[in-house]
Amino acid sequence: MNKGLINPGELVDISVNLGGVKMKNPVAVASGTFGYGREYEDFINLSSIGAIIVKGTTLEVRNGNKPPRVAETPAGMLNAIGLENPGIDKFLTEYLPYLNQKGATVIANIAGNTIEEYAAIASRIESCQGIAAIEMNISCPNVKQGGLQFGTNPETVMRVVAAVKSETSLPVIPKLSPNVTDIVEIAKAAEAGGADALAMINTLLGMAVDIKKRQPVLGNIFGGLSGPAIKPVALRMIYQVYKEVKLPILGGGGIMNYQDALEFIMVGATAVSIGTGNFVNPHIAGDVAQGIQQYMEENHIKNINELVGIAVK
Amino acid sequence: MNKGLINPGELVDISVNLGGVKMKNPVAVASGTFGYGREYEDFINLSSIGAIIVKGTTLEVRNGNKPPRVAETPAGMLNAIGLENPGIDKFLTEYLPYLNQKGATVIANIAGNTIEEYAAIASRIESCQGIAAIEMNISCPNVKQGGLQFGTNPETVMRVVAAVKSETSLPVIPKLSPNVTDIVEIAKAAEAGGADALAMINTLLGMAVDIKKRQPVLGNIFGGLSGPAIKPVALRMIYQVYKEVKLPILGGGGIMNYQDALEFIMVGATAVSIGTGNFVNPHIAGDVAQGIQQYMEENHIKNINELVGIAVK
Amino acid sequence: MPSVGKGLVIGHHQVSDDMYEIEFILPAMSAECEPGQFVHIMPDMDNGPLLRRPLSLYDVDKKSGSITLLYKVVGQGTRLLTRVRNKDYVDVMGPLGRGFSLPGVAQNVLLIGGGVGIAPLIYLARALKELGCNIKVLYGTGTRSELVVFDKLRQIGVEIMPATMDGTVGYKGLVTDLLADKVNPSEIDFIYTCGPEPMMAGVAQFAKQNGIPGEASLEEHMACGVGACLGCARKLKAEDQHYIKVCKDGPVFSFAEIDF
Amino acid sequence: MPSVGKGLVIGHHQVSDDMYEIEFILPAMSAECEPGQFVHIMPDMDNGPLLRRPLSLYDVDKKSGSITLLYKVVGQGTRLLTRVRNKDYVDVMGPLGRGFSLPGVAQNVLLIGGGVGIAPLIYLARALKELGCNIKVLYGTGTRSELVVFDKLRQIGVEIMPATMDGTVGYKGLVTDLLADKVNPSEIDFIYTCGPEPMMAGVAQFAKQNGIPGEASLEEHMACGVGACLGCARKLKAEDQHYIKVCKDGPVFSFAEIDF
Ligand SMILES: Cc1cc2nc3c(=O)[nH]c(=O)nc-3n(C[C@H](O)[C@H](O)[C@H](O)COP(=O)(O)OP(=O)(O)OC[C@H]3O[C@@H](n4cnc5c(N)ncnc54)[C@H](O)[C@@H]3O)c2cc1C
Ligand SMILES: Cc1cc2nc3c(=O)[nH]c(=O)nc-3n(C[C@H](O)[C@H](O)[C@H](O)COP(=O)(O)OP(=O)(O)OC[C@H]3O[C@@H](n4cnc5c(N)ncnc54)[C@H](O)[C@@H]3O)c2cc1C
Ligand SMILES: Cc1cc2nc3c(=O)[nH]c(=O)nc-3n(C[C@H](O)[C@H](O)[C@H](O)COP(=O)(O)O)c2cc1C
Ligand SMILES: Cc1cc2nc3c(=O)[nH]c(=O)nc-3n(C[C@H](O)[C@H](O)[C@H](O)COP(=O)(O)O)c2cc1C
Ligand code: FES
Ligand code: FES
Repeated sequence: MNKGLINPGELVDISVNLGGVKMKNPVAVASGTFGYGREYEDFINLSSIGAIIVKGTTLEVRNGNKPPRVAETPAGMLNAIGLENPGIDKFLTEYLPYLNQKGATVIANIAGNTIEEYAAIASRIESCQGIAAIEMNISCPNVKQGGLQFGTNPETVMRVVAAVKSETSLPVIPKLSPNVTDIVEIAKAAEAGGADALAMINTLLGMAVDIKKRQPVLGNIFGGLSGPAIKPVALRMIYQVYKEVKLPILGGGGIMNYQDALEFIMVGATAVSIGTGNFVNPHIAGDVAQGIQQYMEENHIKNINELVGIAVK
Repeated sequence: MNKGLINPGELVDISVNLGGVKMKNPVAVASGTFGYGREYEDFINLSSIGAIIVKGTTLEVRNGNKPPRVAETPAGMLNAIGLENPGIDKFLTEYLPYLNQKGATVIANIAGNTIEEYAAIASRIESCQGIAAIEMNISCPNVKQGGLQFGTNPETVMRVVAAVKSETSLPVIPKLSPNVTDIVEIAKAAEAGGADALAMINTLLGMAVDIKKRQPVLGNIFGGLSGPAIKPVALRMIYQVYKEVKLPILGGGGIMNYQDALEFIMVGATAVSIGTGNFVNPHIAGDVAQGIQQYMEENHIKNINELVGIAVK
Repeated sequence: MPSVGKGLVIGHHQVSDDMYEIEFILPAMSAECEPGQFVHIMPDMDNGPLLRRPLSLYDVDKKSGSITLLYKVVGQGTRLLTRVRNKDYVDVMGPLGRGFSLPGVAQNVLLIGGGVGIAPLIYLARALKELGCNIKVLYGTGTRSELVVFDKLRQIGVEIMPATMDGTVGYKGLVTDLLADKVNPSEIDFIYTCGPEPMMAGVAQFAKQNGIPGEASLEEHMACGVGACLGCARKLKAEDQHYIKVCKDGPVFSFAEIDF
Repeated sequence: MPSVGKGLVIGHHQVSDDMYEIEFILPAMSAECEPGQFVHIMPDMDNGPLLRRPLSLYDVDKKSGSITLLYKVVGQGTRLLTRVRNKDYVDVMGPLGRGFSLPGVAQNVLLIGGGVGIAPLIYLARALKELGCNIKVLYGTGTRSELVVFDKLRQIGVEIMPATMDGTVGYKGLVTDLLADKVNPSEIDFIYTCGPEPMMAGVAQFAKQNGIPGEASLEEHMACGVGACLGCARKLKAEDQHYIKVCKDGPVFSFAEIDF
């Protein structure tokens, strides 16, 4: 970097608008990796984070999958938490107020078994204050479609997004599953359903084997692969979608430092999300935001939007 | 491991039959990572390898993609070689005889732009001696289908496999692309087309960004992700296919040691292939075969087939 | 309050075939440490495995601001940790979790450790000693050379009863057999245990049968270590609906809470 | 014949801000080494990056069976390599590639190195000296402290003309300017060069203009290092259809083959 040219007085703007969500910086923490915020309060100032996307929340309480639920893999990890959560009502009454009081920018993450469930959760959220947007996890098995994920069928994606949109005035951000043949088709379906932004990517479906026990490591057999291992796939999908779809993108998958975040921004992400990285460095969100700001100062980039998609040909 | 129980005199059988291909041990080297064998002759005895799957070969000579063609990623690498190869005729007359003379078990790997090209290559091979099987790389863009990969459409998969089968008496092993929503559907299509075995997985489509240059690292923008990073995805797909499809599986993706190979065997692979691992350890194929043999001796497993699919529930 | 920081390594040495002791300086963290809590450590800041590794507080010196860990080399992370040298920095998060409960008044306590499970019982013993407790430690390993903490225990001043599987020192056999054979339940007010699950199960059974309260320290694979990922889930009793999180709700639980 | 093996490190030290010299013993490999070839090295056998790193033969002592490399720390792999200690083993594959061609009779040769590109020219100088050549070395770096190979060059007994960008020693400016300013083309039979591409381009241009034959050592990102992966492809001339492989067809190419 151009150390010689640093001008610390120079003002750079790292705030972004992600489809209606005003973020003070482009770095969010990803759903399921930051609990409900409180778990990390001793390590990072919650109000300084671009957005806190809370743990995936369903209509009713869920107990989650049987352990083991996590396993390490080369440059990655598998998780099969199984959406353990207290249910939307308890989230709104017991967890949200704390985050609001701390001044955090909160994005809810919702999941359901049916389109009706998604809509029902959205309408409960609509009746509350203090949530900046709804992220829709559409990588859950769709009961009505025989367990195939919502996120893998364009028609279903469009319908579930539209159903949520009709229940809320908040920005709606479907989170795309990477386990598909054609991510652009899915992104277009989400756009057609009325999405305000896209979050990508969720985890790749994977597994690990315990060769001593001669059985899968995870209690659930399969789990979601996250961490640096999946970064190349995430970047590719965001690149593809950025070229074809106009919606702003919340990009993530394996971000461990500000350089990784810049890769995502350069292929078209307006903001980034950090998941597994929180487990390694509990104040990573702040470090990455600061790194981006410093990079911009050193490279005389006044507005972060100048960088968004700059590597896309 | 049960060191106390080792009985070095005990005979274990690690030879396998992969859909008609007799392999002296279950460890093959993967296409595109071992050249035409000669490149590694100083490092490993070519006749000791379970099977050498040679570089992907097309009807005509191809010059390949513009550099940079390779990039390292966390626990993985991206390649965009672009199927550089001398064409099927030159392979058969100039490269194959050397491998035969060395006593290697050779599997050809073929690729084409159209179904007719695949069939034409298969028929050229049919007229030659010294090839044990044909592996079909169906992850190439299908010109007739507007560039979508052959391997992502079940109908096309069935037809291209059937076309090759009709031109050859050799075992035919389609190599499945992991960049699909439903790998089982593709595997079943390959089975319907008459495949004798399945090879899985090929690389995941990915990319990397050079943040200094603010452009993609690879000359081709996208490349194939290989190495340990993709192992969890490979294991999961093989597990899924093993449960639903009867064909023997040649499994690979990130194998770096015999423990990794055992994971693949336990989720249903009859044999394994090593790609990127050759670059790290040029005699890895021998090391892995030996490690499997020792594991079997120590665990009193007489026939490797006892382990195939043992972790599948 | 837990924190994350870089500890300056001031001592690191092998104490048995596969066990090491590492001591580092982190005054702010050290000041917060309670017996039974753990730290989440990065074996290598630049390379190596992705996730942190949970290791119990083995000894803490709040005066010098140091924390000592005792670890067994079992895989990639602990193997990498052995490479850390004096004057290097290790990246540590902690203290985390809910530790052992300490008695309000001096009691007769029994500490039962198996293998590297002895680690958290050392710092615990130090704390109990300060409270004036009368401490007996049963410590089981495979063989004499694995009994690594004698010096610490002697220095703290506790009664030690070793058990080795091969009888090279102390009782020959399982530490749970030693417990059944040699301990008079009526002399014990509270039991603390850490070690392999079958051992802790045996200890808990003994405690329940004799109406002695006590606590055990559990292990589960972890990602975050702070209750955020819900990865280290476990049912304490078979009939439970709810999964507790070992990192946040534990790692220490009372015998009454757990069915092994 | 190339091989793969573990070399016992007998020397490893920092020679400038960001450059290190590492020497290891591998007699069988050492015996095969020709100037201009390279080895493919694993910075860390257990961890660290996936792929090997190509490094030129900097010096080779066939009598003691040692190989020495000179490397600059640029990224994860070279950073990890710095941690290797004396008596450790490094995992090395080599010698690989096509090296410099050596003259049949003693000649007046000019060696031009820039930065860490000086590395392969040292072992080359040693070989040329044995052939009785008259050797002049132009060596350009940013500043005095980066001129790290003087001792080796003096020991071999060659004429050295340094150039530094800041003029702290020798010619002030680019080594290509030094070449144009101070070298009489008619006194040179052959030129060897290694360094940044713009520098080598300048050297090749000078050579062609003056009808002097010569060779340059190229770099390209590599996976296998042996011609198997087709990763290190490069067109030598813009109009070429075919891509050469730097690892197998090179890394050394004649000026006649390359258009920079
Ligand atoms: C609260 C707690 C306290 C602990 N205290 C100690 C201690 O003081 N001394 C000590 O030697 N060990 C202790 N352990 C176990 C220690 O965490 C593991 O031995 C260590 O994580 C193994 O890492 P590895 O990379 O060497 O092994 P690998 O097997 O390569 O690790 C692979 C993955 O599995 C996890 N893992 C493997 N074994 C365990 C285990 N037993 N418990 C939890 N996670 C595991 C690792 O953290 C890693 O994520 C403790 C575990 C817990 C949960
Ligand atoms: C034939 C040949 C000889 C070389 N000889 C020397 C030498 O004697 N001394 C020396 O200091 N350097 C030499 N280099 C360059 C050296 O290989 C790179 O500096 C080194 O690979 C960087 O690795 P890294 O992990 O530190 O950097 P990173 O940037 O983290 O490496 C990332 C990836 O890019 C590759 N890479 C990065 N830079 C280069 C480069 N310039 N050339 C090839 N691959 C690169 C790495 O191998 C790795 O795969 C040589 C390169 C080649 C091709
Ligand atoms: C332990 C864990 C739990 C997760 N839970 C959720 C969830 O509840 N809802 C969701 O949409 N994504 C969930 N994710 C996915 C992450 O939000 C993120 O998309 C993914 O991990 C990729 O980013 P990363 O590589 O930075 O972790 C979870 C990931 C992890 C590791
Ligand atoms: C440099 C390189 C070139 C490859 N070329 C081919 C090819 O020509 N045909 C093919 O079917 N697969 C090709 N592959 C894919 C490998 O055969 C293998 O399926 C993949 O790399 C996953 O295995 P690995 O993780 O062990 O490398 C190539 C892989 C690499 C790394
Ligand atoms: S390790 Fe994340 S909740 Fe316990
Ligand atoms: S690095 Fe593989 S061909 Fe050159």
